[in-house]
Formats: sequence, structure tokens, C-alpha cells
Amino acid sequence: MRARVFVTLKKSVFDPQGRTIVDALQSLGYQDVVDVRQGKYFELDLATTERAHAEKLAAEVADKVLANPVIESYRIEVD
Amino acid sequence: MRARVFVTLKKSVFDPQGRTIVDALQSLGYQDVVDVRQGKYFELDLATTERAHAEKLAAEVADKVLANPVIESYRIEVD
Amino acid sequence: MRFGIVVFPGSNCDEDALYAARDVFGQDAEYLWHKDADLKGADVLILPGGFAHGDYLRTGAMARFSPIMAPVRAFAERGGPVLGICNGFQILLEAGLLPGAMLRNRGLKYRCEHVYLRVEQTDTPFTSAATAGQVLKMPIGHGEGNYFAPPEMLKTIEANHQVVLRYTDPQGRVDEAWSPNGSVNAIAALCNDARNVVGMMPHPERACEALLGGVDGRVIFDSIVRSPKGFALQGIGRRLQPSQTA
Amino acid sequence: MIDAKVLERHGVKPDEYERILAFMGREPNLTELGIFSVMWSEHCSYKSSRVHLRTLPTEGPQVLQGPGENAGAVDIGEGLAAVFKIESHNHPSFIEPYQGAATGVGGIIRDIFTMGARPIALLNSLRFGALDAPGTRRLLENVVAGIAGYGNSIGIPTVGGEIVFEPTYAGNPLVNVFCLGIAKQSDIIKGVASGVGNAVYYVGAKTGRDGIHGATMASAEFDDKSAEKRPAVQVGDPFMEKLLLEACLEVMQTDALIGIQDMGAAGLTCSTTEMGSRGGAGVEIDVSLVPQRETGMTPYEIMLSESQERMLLVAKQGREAEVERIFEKWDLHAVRIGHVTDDGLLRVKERGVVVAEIPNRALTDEAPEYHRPMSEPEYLREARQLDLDTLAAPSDQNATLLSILGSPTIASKKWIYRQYDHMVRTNTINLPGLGAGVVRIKGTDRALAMSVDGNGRYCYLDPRLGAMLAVAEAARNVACSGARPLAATNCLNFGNPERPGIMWQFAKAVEGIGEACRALDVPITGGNVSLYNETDGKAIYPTPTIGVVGLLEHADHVVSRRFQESGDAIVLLGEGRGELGGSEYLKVMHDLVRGVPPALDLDAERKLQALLVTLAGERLMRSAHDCSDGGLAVTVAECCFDTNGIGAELSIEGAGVSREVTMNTAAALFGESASRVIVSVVPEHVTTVLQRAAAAGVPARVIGQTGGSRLRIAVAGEIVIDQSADEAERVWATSIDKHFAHRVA
Ligand SMILES: Nc1ncnc2c1ncn2[C@@H]1O[C@H](COP(=O)(O)OP(=O)(O)O)[C@@H](O)[C@H]1O
Ligand SMILES: [Mg+2]
Repeated sequence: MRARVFVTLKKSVFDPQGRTIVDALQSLGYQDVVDVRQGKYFELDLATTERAHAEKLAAEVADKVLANPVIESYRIEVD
Repeated sequence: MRARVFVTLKKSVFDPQGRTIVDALQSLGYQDVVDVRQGKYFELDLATTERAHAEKLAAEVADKVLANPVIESYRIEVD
Repeated sequence: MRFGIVVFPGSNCDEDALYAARDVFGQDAEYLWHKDADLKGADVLILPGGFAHGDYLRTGAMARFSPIMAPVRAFAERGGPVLGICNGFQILLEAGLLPGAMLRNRGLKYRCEHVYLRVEQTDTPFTSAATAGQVLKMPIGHGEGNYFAPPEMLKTIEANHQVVLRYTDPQGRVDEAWSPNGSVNAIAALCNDARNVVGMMPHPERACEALLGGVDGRVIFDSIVRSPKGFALQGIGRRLQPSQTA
Repeated sequence: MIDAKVLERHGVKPDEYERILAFMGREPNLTELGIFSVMWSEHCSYKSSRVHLRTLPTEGPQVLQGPGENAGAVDIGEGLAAVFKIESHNHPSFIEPYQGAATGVGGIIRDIFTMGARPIALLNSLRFGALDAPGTRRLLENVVAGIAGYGNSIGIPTVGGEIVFEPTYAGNPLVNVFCLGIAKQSDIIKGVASGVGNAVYYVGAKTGRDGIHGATMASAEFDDKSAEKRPAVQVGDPFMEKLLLEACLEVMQTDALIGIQDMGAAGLTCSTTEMGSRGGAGVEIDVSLVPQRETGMTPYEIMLSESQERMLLVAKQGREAEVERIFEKWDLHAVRIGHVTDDGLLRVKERGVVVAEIPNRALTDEAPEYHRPMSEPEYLREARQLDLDTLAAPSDQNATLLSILGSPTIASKKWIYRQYDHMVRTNTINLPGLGAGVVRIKGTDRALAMSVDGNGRYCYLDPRLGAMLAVAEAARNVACSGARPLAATNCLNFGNPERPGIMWQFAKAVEGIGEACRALDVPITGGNVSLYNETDGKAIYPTPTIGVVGLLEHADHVVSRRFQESGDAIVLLGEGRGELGGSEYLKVMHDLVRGVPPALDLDAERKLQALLVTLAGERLMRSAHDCSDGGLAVTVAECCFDTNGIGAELSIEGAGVSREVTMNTAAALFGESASRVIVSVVPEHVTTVLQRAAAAGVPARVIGQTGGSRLRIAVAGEIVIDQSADEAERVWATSIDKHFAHRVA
């Protein structure tokens, strides 16, 4: 199965990359882009056909390795 | 509206980051994680309520700034 | 004094740390390979700079799983002096041996240059030879040195006097314009609650010889080297632990 | 099945195909044709350049290894060797600036540690279009980030370089990277395969479909169709390279290796044939044993892939386990993919079945070699005309000085080198921005100085003289730091050699390099040729870049460009002749690229450099700065910068180059006459310095002194420049940053 993990900086954490992108976009004339937050995106190929197992595995990996809980939160999608 | 942009390396392009993560995960005992590809994930806040405009805007921005068309491709979700 | 320099795959300031300890300060020093679980009798540990495991995910994120980190943690818990420099600092954060996390530099670029630092605390094994308020000039070289701690954590850190060095102007005044990376409260170095584990973004090992353009990094090594053997182990940190002073 | 179309796709010309048929005695299959096409590409075979390169001086008592190996090597005493080379990664960097530059750095580093040397320093030489032109900033940002991303994480300091902005490079930037390593002379190892039956190992990253046809791409001009070749981009993995570097150096300590070579351009094909050919042997491999990243790869793809961070090595029989064990320690798995044979053939099998078999010789020594037609290009006659009397020189020299100091080519490059880790390894004793990069050699008293220089504008106006000036400048920069220049490497960036005008530029430049290297006794130990640097039929300025390496016997004798104290005498070594041809002044103030470049007297240059080494050795000079781009006024201003505000006051003569006084003043201030150096000297040493100069036959005179907070220059008795040194420094220091000011600070 495949799991997708989205890791984003918590709302309370300043995102310098996102800020830079917004500024750049606005200077290019994209006034309608009000805010940008940049995160990481992982596609995991998992050797399992059980959805529950895949979800558990992805969550464990995200918790332990892919995200740093001090600054980041994550979301998982499995299909 | 909000748009989400997922930027990933094209399939043909080597992803050393993903490979390093897989190696690490496997050495931690996660043998079931067969492959990892790492990408970028952007959340855009757009000052528009029209879906079509939001989609167009997100695609333009992704094309121009968020993704590097030489090695990356992207996917957009608007809601 | 016997230095143990922990080598992760991707460490690249390991030789520099060894050279400083052994050749500049005349101490025993040995590499500790990350797959080993033996600290080879080290009295003090340095986690050197570099890009452990490539730092592709987050700086320091993978290194904390290395086998050597278990004995490092045990050593730290016993009160042993541990210094993380640059990537070493990042690893200590990821491993939870120090509080907080690193973000990318405010300007998004890697920066290599000299910065000014004010010594905030002298009751750590790595700043005991310095004087409070002293201004040091030392090189940095990092892309992710923008230290962050959530407000509550930050409050505790400040209340416990855990900030060891801050980025300042040449006169020792904290000034946003002189911060190379946007760290919260201009934090450049930090210690743990017990004060025996210190992480710093600047590179003291790059500032120990006049030929290299400055010797302000010596005070960091002098602090640990001059303390009588074993003193650091049971000494400074323990004495000042809040629980023990209370 | 091989028809005209297939040949064209492979860039193989009909007469070249005839040669292939003759060598093979039969029609090649597609894999074989692919192998020929990359080995006979300009990039790998040097078919247009070889006849000229052969004329370069490559010998001298200091040379341990000349051209032909992965890198050159020179004797630096105490049983040590400096191993160094420069490489271009122009085309990949244009297509994908970050990865192109990064993999360029990765490639040159492999060339150095392949020789058994530990890389200890990097330099880079960059050319872009005008900084304010669309696209330049993005290109620059990404190229610099790519160099930084690779060099920083692998832990090799970037200790210097140069960067020039000029419209000619807008569609074809240049990214040349230089690496230097140190080895024990006895540890130098070569790229040879020998000893029948010895195992051939593959180690490093897995092979993917990246960069297939990269080598042929580097040999084709840009046009609209380059976009289609884009999947040819390779992604660098500095972490993998760091592991390879450490593991290979550890394996080399065991003497279990016969030879080793990295897989660069033309990947497995190039490394197997070159190693076999150097060892007078053959190599047989089975591609099905090659670690692969993708499924269904054909022998053609595997042989031509340019995946990064891979090495090929030949181990001594009986020592295989030792070699494998060391790689395992670093989590690398060395895979035995074949063995050495005695038949002189490259034999490629797939699961035991032969899929290609070609004599090594045909791919290497017997590759085509062209004496391409050449003729002096027409633009030259017109471009070399310069009548200063027709130009109105601006009369405010203060403003002119500030304009030139703010020109991105002259301005401080701190915005760039601040992104490079230039201090890792704790050897850097002359930081970027202070002149030549200088690194001490731990365990000895010595240090090495290195500089890369080139001036495309001069070469455009006179390729021969321009190339000579580049050699002279690089060696002079090294000598200014106190080091004795030892040897050189070169990267030749030119347009399409099939055009006689370009070929003429090339031949003249090589002539000039040869003559200057001979006169200054800096033999060429290696280099790289990058041709077809054109966009839509328009070539870049001919741009040879020269890297020179020099030796300081005592590291603590190192000298930088900065004035040290107030009250020191400012001494001008050499003579100014008000030469403005091809100058920054003409470009910035009159928007002209015209005239003839400054004359170069190689004998005077040699004497000057020898004098600098003497003065540094006797500690008679406190600072030294080469006086070239921007002329004397700019040079003296630069000596004042980063000094905490030491100013200078000096007085010079006007130049007699025009009827107008203002032009004569400008020429004296901003003329770029060669073989000049600004030196500062403690007052009590002035007499000695002048004596040493007289004895060496170098013109020298005191033109002023350091001190105060202003920069004041009188020309022909009249003060024409008078301004705050701080203000001048601000203009110089912030010019490049300002272009990026819209970004978050
Ligand atoms: N791309 C670059 N990378 C690193 N350092 C650079 C770069 N460009 C310029 N520098 C540094 O800036 C200083 C000035 O460069 P340049 O004007 O070419 O010097 P010079 O006049 O001595 O040839 C040198 O010390 C050089 O090493
Ligand atoms: Mg130069």
C-alpha cells in the first residue's frame, strides 16, 4: 500500500520559507496569494495490504522520524 | 480559498533524500517500508472565492515558483 | 583529560575537533564510531559539526538513532560533560538531550562568517573559564541555526539560565541586525537543566589559533581542560542543578 | 539498423562512422555505437583540442603527474604532493543550475580523491550575464546554492574563486570548479587496470537512467531543442560522496588496490575503457551485475548512464575481502562486476552473453583528432580600435570610482562566499575576499596558495594576450600571498570549434597559455575543455580560466590584501601605462568593450613575482594586492576595506594617452596595466624593499602612505579623489546584496 505523510510547521512557528515565497509572489504581482506555508511531503511504499497496518506503520514512522513534534505536526493518508 | 500544492521529483529523477530515509528506516527495523520519495508541500491562502480562479492561480504559481519543471512535477488540490 | 569525538557518517568537523583537543590543547583524544557502543573511557564528549546522514530530512534527525547515542545519553545522565557543536547541537536537540528545535536560517541561506557572542553563563563545563558578559568572536557555518522553542519552553529555559551564549553586536548588545539566523532570543548556545550538556552553533575549534584569525574559541576548550579530571563529571553541573540548590 | 538518423542522434559524423566500421570490421550494434558516440564526443575525446593542447608545457622538476590522469600532482616537499584540477559544468548548470553546479563540485572532488589525495580546498570561477538582466539572479542564486550545498556538506572548504558579470554569458553561464587535495607522494594511485584476472569492483550509488548522453550534450550547442534533453539532469548526493571519499581513502591505505577511477562523463564506459587502456589491458564486465536503481535497464543505458557518486576499482587478487570489508563499514557495498583481461578489449556481457566488444584503443588513443580550420574572426579589426580622444571622460573621479567599485564584477563577493563553508578543516589562513585562498598543511610548516583567474573581455579582444594575462594574474595573486607559484591547471571555455573563428581563438589562447606558463615556470598539469558554449549561434567571449597553485614554506608568512596599520608606506611595484583597452572603466563608464588589452612583459612579470616571494619570506611587506581589474584606484581602495577604516593618501602621475587631461587622469587611476602590485611597508623597511626591488630589476616607488579615514589620490599634483573610505567600502560591500534586497534579509 501507499501512505502519504504531510509534515507542516505548527501554526505558532514562523515559516521563513513560506514568508519568502509570499513576498516573491507578491512582488511578481500575485497579490491574491495571501499566505504560503511550506511543508514536507513523503510517499511511502509499504509492503502490506492491510489498511490498518499501513496506517499504524505510517503513523509510527511519522512520529518517530519524519516529523519533529516540537515544531511540526503531520497528517497521513493511506490508499 | 485554500490550495494545496504537492511537488515531487519526476519519477526518472534520483531522490537521494528519499533513499537515505528508507535506508535509515530499514536499519531501524521498518523492513516493511519499501520506498520513500520526499517532496514539498505548500498550502496557499488565496484571496478569491472562485474555484476556477483559485485553480488557475495555484497552477501558475506552482509552474513559476514552487516547482522546478526541469526535475519536478506537481499536483494541485483546491478547497 | 580524554576527549571522545563522536563520528557519524557525514560528520565533517570531527577531525577539526580532534585536532583542537589533541594538537592545540595537548589532550588525549579519540574518535568514537557511531556504530560502536563504547565510549573508550572518555571524560568529555564532543559531537562535532557536519551533516550526519546527509541531514536530508532534518538536521540531526537520523543521527539520534545511532547505536552510540545510548551510551552518550547514559554518560550525559551521569553528569558527564557533552558538547555539541553545530550539527552536534542539532543532534542533541533531536535526541532530546537539549530542549527546542532548529529551523532554517531566517535568510534561508547557509552562512559562514565570524559572529559576536556574549557569554551568559559561566557555570557550565564549557564556559567556566569565561567571564559573564565577555564578548567572543567566533565563526559560524550553518544553514539551520535558527533556534526555536515554544513560548512555555522558552520561559523555562530563560528562568533556568540555560542560555549560554547569545548573538550580539561587537559591543555585546543583543541586536536583531547582528543575528545571523534569527534565533529566538538570539540564542547561540544552550545547556540542559543539569548544565553538563551544552550545544552551540558557533565553532570554537575554528578559533583556537592566531593563524586562523582568532583565538576566542580557546576559552571553551580551556574551560573543560583546566577543570581537574573528573571535576566536570561530578562537579559544576550537579552543584548548580536547581533541585540540589533548592 | 544503423542509419543516418541513428548516427545523427548519436552525433556521429558519416566519416567517423567509416572509422568505426574499420575498427570493428563489422557493423556495430546499438550499444557499441552508443559507446563510440560518447567516447568520441568532444567532451571525452578532445578531438578538436588535442592537437593544440599537446603544445602546452607539462614538465618540470616539481611535476609528479602531468595531464592524462584524473588530476595532476606536484611536489610540495616533505614527501607530500598537491593534487589539483579544474573542471567545467557549464551546460548542466544552465539546464538545472542547482544540480548542475552541485554535481560539478561532486565530479571534481572525485577526480582528486581518486588519485589517493584528501581534498582540502575548492575554488570556483563563475560567469553570468549582467546581474540586473532577467534570469541572472535566479541562476546565480541556484548555482551558488548548488556549490554550497555540495561542498559544505561534504566538508571541503571553498577558499576562493572569481565571478564576472557580462552580457555575453547571459544564455550560457560558466561554472568552473577547482579542487585541490594532499597526498603522500608514495600513496598516489592511478586509474589503471592491470593483472589478468584481478577483480573489477563497482561501488557507490546505483545506476539509473540519468544523464544518458550527458557527454554528448556537453558537446552540442544550446538551442530550443535543449529542452527535450532535460531529463538528462543528474541529482547530486553529497552524503553518498562523503561516504565514498572516506571509504576509498581508507581502502587506499591498504595497498590492496591496483587502480581506481570515478565514473564521470560517459560513466561506466569511460572508466572501464580508460582504466584498461592505461594499463595496457582489457576489461570485461557483466552489466547484469551492476547495481540498478530502475528496472528494465538495457546494456546501452547502463553503459551510458551518468549517475553520480560511483567509482570503479581494480583490487589485487587475494585482497578482495579486505576491500569489501572497508566499504561495508561505511554502509557501501562494493560489487564485483567483472575482471581484467589481457586482450585489450572492452567486453560487455549481459547475463553471460556478449553485448559489446570493442578494442580500448579505438575508443581512446585512436579516437578521431581534428585539425580544424581556423581564421582570424572579422569582429577583431573593428573591436580593437580605440580612440580615447573621441570619448568624453567624466570629470568627477570620485563618482567614477564609486561606479566602478559598485560594478558587480568588482564589488565584494561576500554575498557569495558567505554561503560557502570556507573554514571547515581549520586550515584556511587567507579567507575568501582577501586575495588568493591559502590553506596551511597540518603537520608541516607549509601552506598552499591558489587562485583562479580569467578575463573573457581581454580574450575577446586578443585571445593570445588575454590568456597570457590570465596566467600572469593567477600566478601574481598566488605570489602576492607570499607563495611561490608551482604549477597550473586550465579550463578552456569556448564556442563551437567547427567555426574557424572560434577555433582560431582557441588556438591563440592555448598558445598564450603555453608561452606564459613557460616563462613563469608554472607547467600545466591538467585541465578541461568546454566547447560549444553558444546560444542560438552566438558564442561566449573566449574564456580560458587558469588555476595556479603555489607553495609557502612558512605558513605564518602569509600576506593578505588588507592594509595593517596607519603610517605604513604604500609602494607601487611595476609601472602603469594608462592602458584602458578592455578595461572595467571603459565598460562601466562608456559601455565599451574595445581596444587592445594591456601589454604583458613576461620577463618583468617573472621578476615581480620572484620579488614578492622574497619580500614575503623576509617579512618585509605587510600587505600586497594585485593591481588589475579596475586599476590602481580600485586596488588601493580594496586595500583599505575590511581594515576597520584605515584610509590612504597617495600621489601619482597622469597618463599620456589622450589630448584630454581628464582622460589622462582616468587612465592613470583606472588603467589596467599588468605586472603591478600595491604593497604596504613599515617605514623602517622602505629602503630595504626598494633595494630588493632594484636588485630584482622591478620598478618600485613609494606613492603614498596609509592612514586617516579618507581615500585621497592626487594625479599630476591635483587631488582628484577624496572621499571617506567607509563610504567607498559601503558601496563596494553592498552592491551585490542590493540586487537581492527584495528577499527577506
Ligand atoms: N565565486 C567566488 N567564490 C569564492 N570566493 C570568491 C568568488 N569570487 C570572488 N571571490 C573572492 O573575492 C576576492 C576578490 O576576487 P577577485 O576580484 O577575482 O580577486 P583578484 O583581484 O585578487 O583576482 C578573492 O579573494 C576571491 O577569492
Ligand atoms: Mg581575479
